[in-house]
Amino acid sequence: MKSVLVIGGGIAGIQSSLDLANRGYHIYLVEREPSIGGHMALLDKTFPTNDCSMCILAPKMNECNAHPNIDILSYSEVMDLSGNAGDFTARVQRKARYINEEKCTGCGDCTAKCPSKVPNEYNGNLDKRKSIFLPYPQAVPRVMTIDREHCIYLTKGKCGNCKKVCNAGAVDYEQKDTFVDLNVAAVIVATGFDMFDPTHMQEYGYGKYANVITAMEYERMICASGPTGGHLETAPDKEHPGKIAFIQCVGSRDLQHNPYCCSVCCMHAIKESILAREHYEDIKPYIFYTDLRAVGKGFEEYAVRGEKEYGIKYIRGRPGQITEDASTKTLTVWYDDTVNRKVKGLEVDMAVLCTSLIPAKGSDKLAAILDIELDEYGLYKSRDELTAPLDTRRPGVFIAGYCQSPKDIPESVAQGSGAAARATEVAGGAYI
Amino acid sequence: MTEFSPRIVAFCCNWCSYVGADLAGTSRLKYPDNIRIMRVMCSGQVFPSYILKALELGADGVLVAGCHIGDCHYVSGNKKAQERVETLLRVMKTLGLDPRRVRLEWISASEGMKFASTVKEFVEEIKELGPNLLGVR
Amino acid sequence: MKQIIKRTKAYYCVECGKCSGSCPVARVNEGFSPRVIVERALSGMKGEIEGDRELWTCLTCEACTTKCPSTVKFSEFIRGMRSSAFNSGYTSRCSQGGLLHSIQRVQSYRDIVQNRLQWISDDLKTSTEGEVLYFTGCLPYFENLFSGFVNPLEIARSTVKILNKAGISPVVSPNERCCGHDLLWTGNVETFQKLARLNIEMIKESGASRIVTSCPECLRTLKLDYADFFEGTDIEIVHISEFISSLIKNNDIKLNRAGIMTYQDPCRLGRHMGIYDAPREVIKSMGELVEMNKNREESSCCGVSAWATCEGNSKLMQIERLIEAKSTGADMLVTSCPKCLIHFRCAVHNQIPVEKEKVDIPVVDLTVAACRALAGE
Amino acid sequence: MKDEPRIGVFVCHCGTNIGGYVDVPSVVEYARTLVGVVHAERNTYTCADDGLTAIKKAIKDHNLNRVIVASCTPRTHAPLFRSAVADAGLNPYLFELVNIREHCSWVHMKEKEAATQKAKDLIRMGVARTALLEPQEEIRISVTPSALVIGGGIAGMTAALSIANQGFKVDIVEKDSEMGGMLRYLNDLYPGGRKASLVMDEFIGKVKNHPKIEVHTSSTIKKVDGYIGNFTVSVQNEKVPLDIKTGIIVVATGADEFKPVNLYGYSGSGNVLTELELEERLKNGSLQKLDSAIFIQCVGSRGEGRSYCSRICCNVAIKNSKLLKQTFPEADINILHNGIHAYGTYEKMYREAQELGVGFRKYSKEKPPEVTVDGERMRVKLYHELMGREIEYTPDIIVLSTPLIPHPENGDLSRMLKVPLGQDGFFLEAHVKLRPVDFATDGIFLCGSARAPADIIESINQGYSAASRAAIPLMNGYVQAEAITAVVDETKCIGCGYCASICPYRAASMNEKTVVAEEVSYITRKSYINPALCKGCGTCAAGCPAGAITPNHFTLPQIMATIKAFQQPGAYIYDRIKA
Repeated sequence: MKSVLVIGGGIAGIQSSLDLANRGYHIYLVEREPSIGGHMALLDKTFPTNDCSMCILAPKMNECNAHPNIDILSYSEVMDLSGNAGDFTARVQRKARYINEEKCTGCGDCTAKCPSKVPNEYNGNLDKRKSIFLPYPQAVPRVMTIDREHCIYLTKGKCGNCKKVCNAGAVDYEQKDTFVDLNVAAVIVATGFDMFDPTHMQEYGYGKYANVITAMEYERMICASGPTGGHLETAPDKEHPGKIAFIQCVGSRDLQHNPYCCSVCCMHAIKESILAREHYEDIKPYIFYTDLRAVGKGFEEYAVRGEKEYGIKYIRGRPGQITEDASTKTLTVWYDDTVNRKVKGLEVDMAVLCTSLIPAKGSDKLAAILDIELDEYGLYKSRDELTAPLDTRRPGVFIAGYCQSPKDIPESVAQGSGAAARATEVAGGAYI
Repeated sequence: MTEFSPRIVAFCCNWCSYVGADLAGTSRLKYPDNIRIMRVMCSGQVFPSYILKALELGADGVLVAGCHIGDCHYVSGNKKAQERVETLLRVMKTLGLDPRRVRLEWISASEGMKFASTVKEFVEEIKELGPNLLGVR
Repeated sequence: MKQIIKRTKAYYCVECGKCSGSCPVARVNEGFSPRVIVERALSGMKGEIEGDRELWTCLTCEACTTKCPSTVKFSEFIRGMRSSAFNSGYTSRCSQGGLLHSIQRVQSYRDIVQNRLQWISDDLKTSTEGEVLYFTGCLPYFENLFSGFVNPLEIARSTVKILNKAGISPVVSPNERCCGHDLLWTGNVETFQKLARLNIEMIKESGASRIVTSCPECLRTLKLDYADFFEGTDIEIVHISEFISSLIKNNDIKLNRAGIMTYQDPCRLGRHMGIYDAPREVIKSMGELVEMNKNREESSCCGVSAWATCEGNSKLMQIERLIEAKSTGADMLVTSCPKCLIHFRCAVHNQIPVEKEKVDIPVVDLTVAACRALAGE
Repeated sequence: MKDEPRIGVFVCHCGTNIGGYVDVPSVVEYARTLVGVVHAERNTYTCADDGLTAIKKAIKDHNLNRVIVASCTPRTHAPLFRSAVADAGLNPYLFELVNIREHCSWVHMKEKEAATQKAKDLIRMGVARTALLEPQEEIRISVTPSALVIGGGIAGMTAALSIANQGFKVDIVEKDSEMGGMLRYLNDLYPGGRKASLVMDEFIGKVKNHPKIEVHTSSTIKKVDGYIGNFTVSVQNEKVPLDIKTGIIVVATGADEFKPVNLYGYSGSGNVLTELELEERLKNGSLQKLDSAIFIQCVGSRGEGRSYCSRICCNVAIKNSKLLKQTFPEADINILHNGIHAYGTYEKMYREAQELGVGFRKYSKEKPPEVTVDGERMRVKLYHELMGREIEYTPDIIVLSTPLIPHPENGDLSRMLKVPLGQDGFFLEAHVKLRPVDFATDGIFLCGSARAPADIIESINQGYSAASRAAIPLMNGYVQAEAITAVVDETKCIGCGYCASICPYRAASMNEKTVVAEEVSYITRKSYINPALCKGCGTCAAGCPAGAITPNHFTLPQIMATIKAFQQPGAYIYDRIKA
């Protein structure tokens, strides 16, 4: 059986893996994080149908897990790639998670007894998780990971609670990073994106004002399984906001930061506004946009519905500054309504920064390892951006999803499939 | 006399509501123990007769739970479920059965909380309605 | 106009409106919008821009420029458009009935003999030639005009005192002219160039290799604009706040505690020149610094620039800023620009539109404060 | 019942996750009392190796023919237990997982008694159901190892090449006399500005020279029969009709440019052009001189009647405006728009146009630009919202950016393929998020502008994507149909057609059958559910007025028995009656 290495377990990588596994290829799905699922696992709903993201993603994650042709190597990273198309050797570092994956049943007894609480990055740090943890209930594989930075035993040699309570005997503090060499015919890179940190864009006060949050944090907050159980909470009294401002293009379409358009944020904000209204009828959502780029199938209609049925107020203008009333924590968004030519301050209870989606951290390192090129934005460069978008300069190494160029979920899925087709062509020897 | 403890059957679709119930479990959300969940592939698979049969046999309440409209794993099964339950409710009224004993809810895979609160509310409501007089208890 | 558009990359404008949304003036003046001015230029409406009074309203404070997603150099664009308007016969409105601009223009005559050194008292050591030159700027004239509510020359005295403390006897030249900042920013490029030439000559004659100034506008103008207009000009100039902070760092001077202070970033020093930390270090060494909500890049403006934009809205902006300063609980509002000082003091000099308690906070120049806090004085 | 049930029940402690809140030993004791249960035991972790071994051993030792594991959610662990059961020689569908963790111990953590009772109830219900479980066969349908691609544009050619490169024969059916689709009419392509003809020739060359691809030009589809793996497509060309047998079908029929007759002075001739007409002039070099040009965006889209954004037109206009500006640097070129949708990295192209001096002026939807054509003289009036006044242009050409619109033939094709069209008239995929190039009907795929307006890169991406999806059944040589499907009892079927009308997968269809009664024979309609297409949702069954449809593995008796078991505490006697 021929093997293919898929790097990145987000929706694009999952799609590549399933497409290839379902036609009889063996897949090594390497994921840096403890669970596959990528950013889609963090979303509440998806536009323009408001499908529940986890509901449609989890079956695919489980399918990967249960598939006899797929080996998920989570918490692992690719360190080297030698050889040529059809016969590569990839060296993968399996980071010590201090858990025997074979033995762990994911029961959670250990988590319950772990005394070390740390900010939960999967919930936008809005709540706490333990040092031995499952990122979220639907995580795949369903095995625990010990966070070596924070584990009391690993850092101070004390505690050991998890080991004591684990009836399966899965906790192994002595575990070391290991390396495995994989022989593969082709490689698909689908490492997705990271979120831009708006802290240093002082004008919006992120990190300074309690009620300025990012869209990803909002997404976790509005999600029923998120840290607030789906409640939108504002400082100081955890009331739900009356008015929310969504601010587009924070760090994107910005020659000082990311010049490109992220392609998804306009729709994302519309969706989040609609969700706000579905949760609380009295919320007034405002979307501050530069151009409302509803360019996908059914998107323009979604945008129109957002306005007509959900009362979204679209304001064409990129705000210049947010100020806060220190006592009430309400915010004033200062903006120029570029249609009416009015510079105004809008008082809101919450401001959501739709931050730029930037190349995944470590993309440059991985590009060097794989000997593929980056483009001017730090995304992976296609061999021919017009006619060979999925190919890289290295034959047999393909790219799919956001890491190739900004795109939404269906486009990522399409490319995930497409890269699988290219990998099959190569593995079958038809590479031209 | 012991307090009335309703017996409730739930039909949960495999893709959303069953997972929502799982999530309630994984999140350790406490809810009343009166409910017994039966897994079906789709809420559209629930014959109206299942519901009536359960009542007939003495169930105090029946919960049918599926994916939100638009989210159905099978495109539109839940819409059919909705039509059918509505029809059944009309029948129940005519039969003199309290339609409040049957509840149709959309519970997604991420709504563990909603699952728990739905059960809680439903049990409370059924407690107010009292035991179902059909069937042998 | 096409050249200005090209030079300032105004063609990149996507009308996102972030400039106007950032603009402190647009918030109080409905008629003003940086974006509209750019859009007019891009739509080819040269005449409409030149004839628009709002062209002169811009403070060129760069609140917009620093964050423009399209990197349009708006302040430069405005400067260019003003110069074009000036050449077409339009002029700015000027505070004090044009008096200040007039004073500046007069200084551009080579043959005038100024009497600008009277403030140098016996306790201050200055030289006529030397390595370090203190560029005093318009402080003597400001003293003449505004002594009713502020003593700008105290800044000059404090500066020299501190320089002396560091063992420097600076050159202070009677032939110094206005740096030309205000004229440059109101479109009068020709006179600016005259002033600049005279100053460059003066500096050369003095033999100084380093210049200290207590005025952020002089700093910007000498460092950036002289170099822009006169190829090969590279003047080494530091702002007094940088100078003091380096003295503190090297333990050359020590400052006594002088209370809780909040700090106003002057637009020229902060956004134009990127100097945010030096003045803060000076403050921290003589007291506690409490920041206003809007600080550093987000700092509000003192409301007037180039003596061209004083109007009702300026006062509004000044009062708001003073309220903000007062609400920090600081004992004083420190600034490091003579003009900020003048404008804030002016704002509360006569009638105040709010209760006095709200804005009742002393406004002090950084150099003056530091000089007062000098240990052993 | 074919065989008396011999059920084994394995109750899992899951460490303390179940054992800590449910009295597992008493549950096991109780399970032993249930009729049909011949073995019950408990395990610390049934999912661990020793647990799985215990199941296999018990199947042998006790001759079990059905297995219940009472532990966690079937969603994660059912496959594991199923394969253990299969290892021991049982049909994997004779296994049931009873969820006493997520649905019981974890939600009743402080009520051990109630939780224990609930666990018993759930196991009793499970036993009732399991007793009636039947083996299911996972049927395989053989697949003809070839593909048929409808449409020879860039998307179709990409799909065909990739499928052929993956080793399968491909037939391309193209209605025009030559391939290339929209590429034939384009001048330069974005991004990069390569000549469309170069790209087209490269692709056509590859297609024509590929030994596994056969091209049928001037050919149209007349009829489609069959289902995944086994389609027969009737193709009509000038010469002879042809029946092509194929395993899968790819729809890549593209789209048309909207001709804005009577809008903005467009008449089809003169100097008011569509983007394609401009491309034509640029291509044949007939545009010799230009002082001024105006582009107007969103002509015929994003409004009443045609509500969608056509996605590509802003980028097309930007590309062409750049080209005009490069050719005629002194020309005054303005794009009048209602939002510039240069999404993704096309933003760069937008910036480049700005650098070249192309003007971008926004118009409002309420007051769109006005065009007057007076012989050679044209005037465009733009109401500039911001300035609150009109700007007038006197361009040499006016270019109208009109949307791509669905082919008029889409309707016929959708009926023949039994795949749906969306409201906008484009083909509708199975799921907008996760199945962008699949149809709900298995074996038929979609790519390019037939789905929604797409540019060259997107069409190529989708072409590969469709090729990948299509190659799965082709490479396997079979499709594994859902084991859990619905079956029709023809004797009960009254031929009403309800099932066929609601089946989202078009698995149910009505066949004509001749029924021979005693005296007469007559023709009636009977439902047939194609196991290759059925996904097992059971929606048809629950609505069948005659009760003629049984959803396997969730049959009426199985569910009724479960309901009954719930209401009959104690040792429930399983239901022996089949419906």
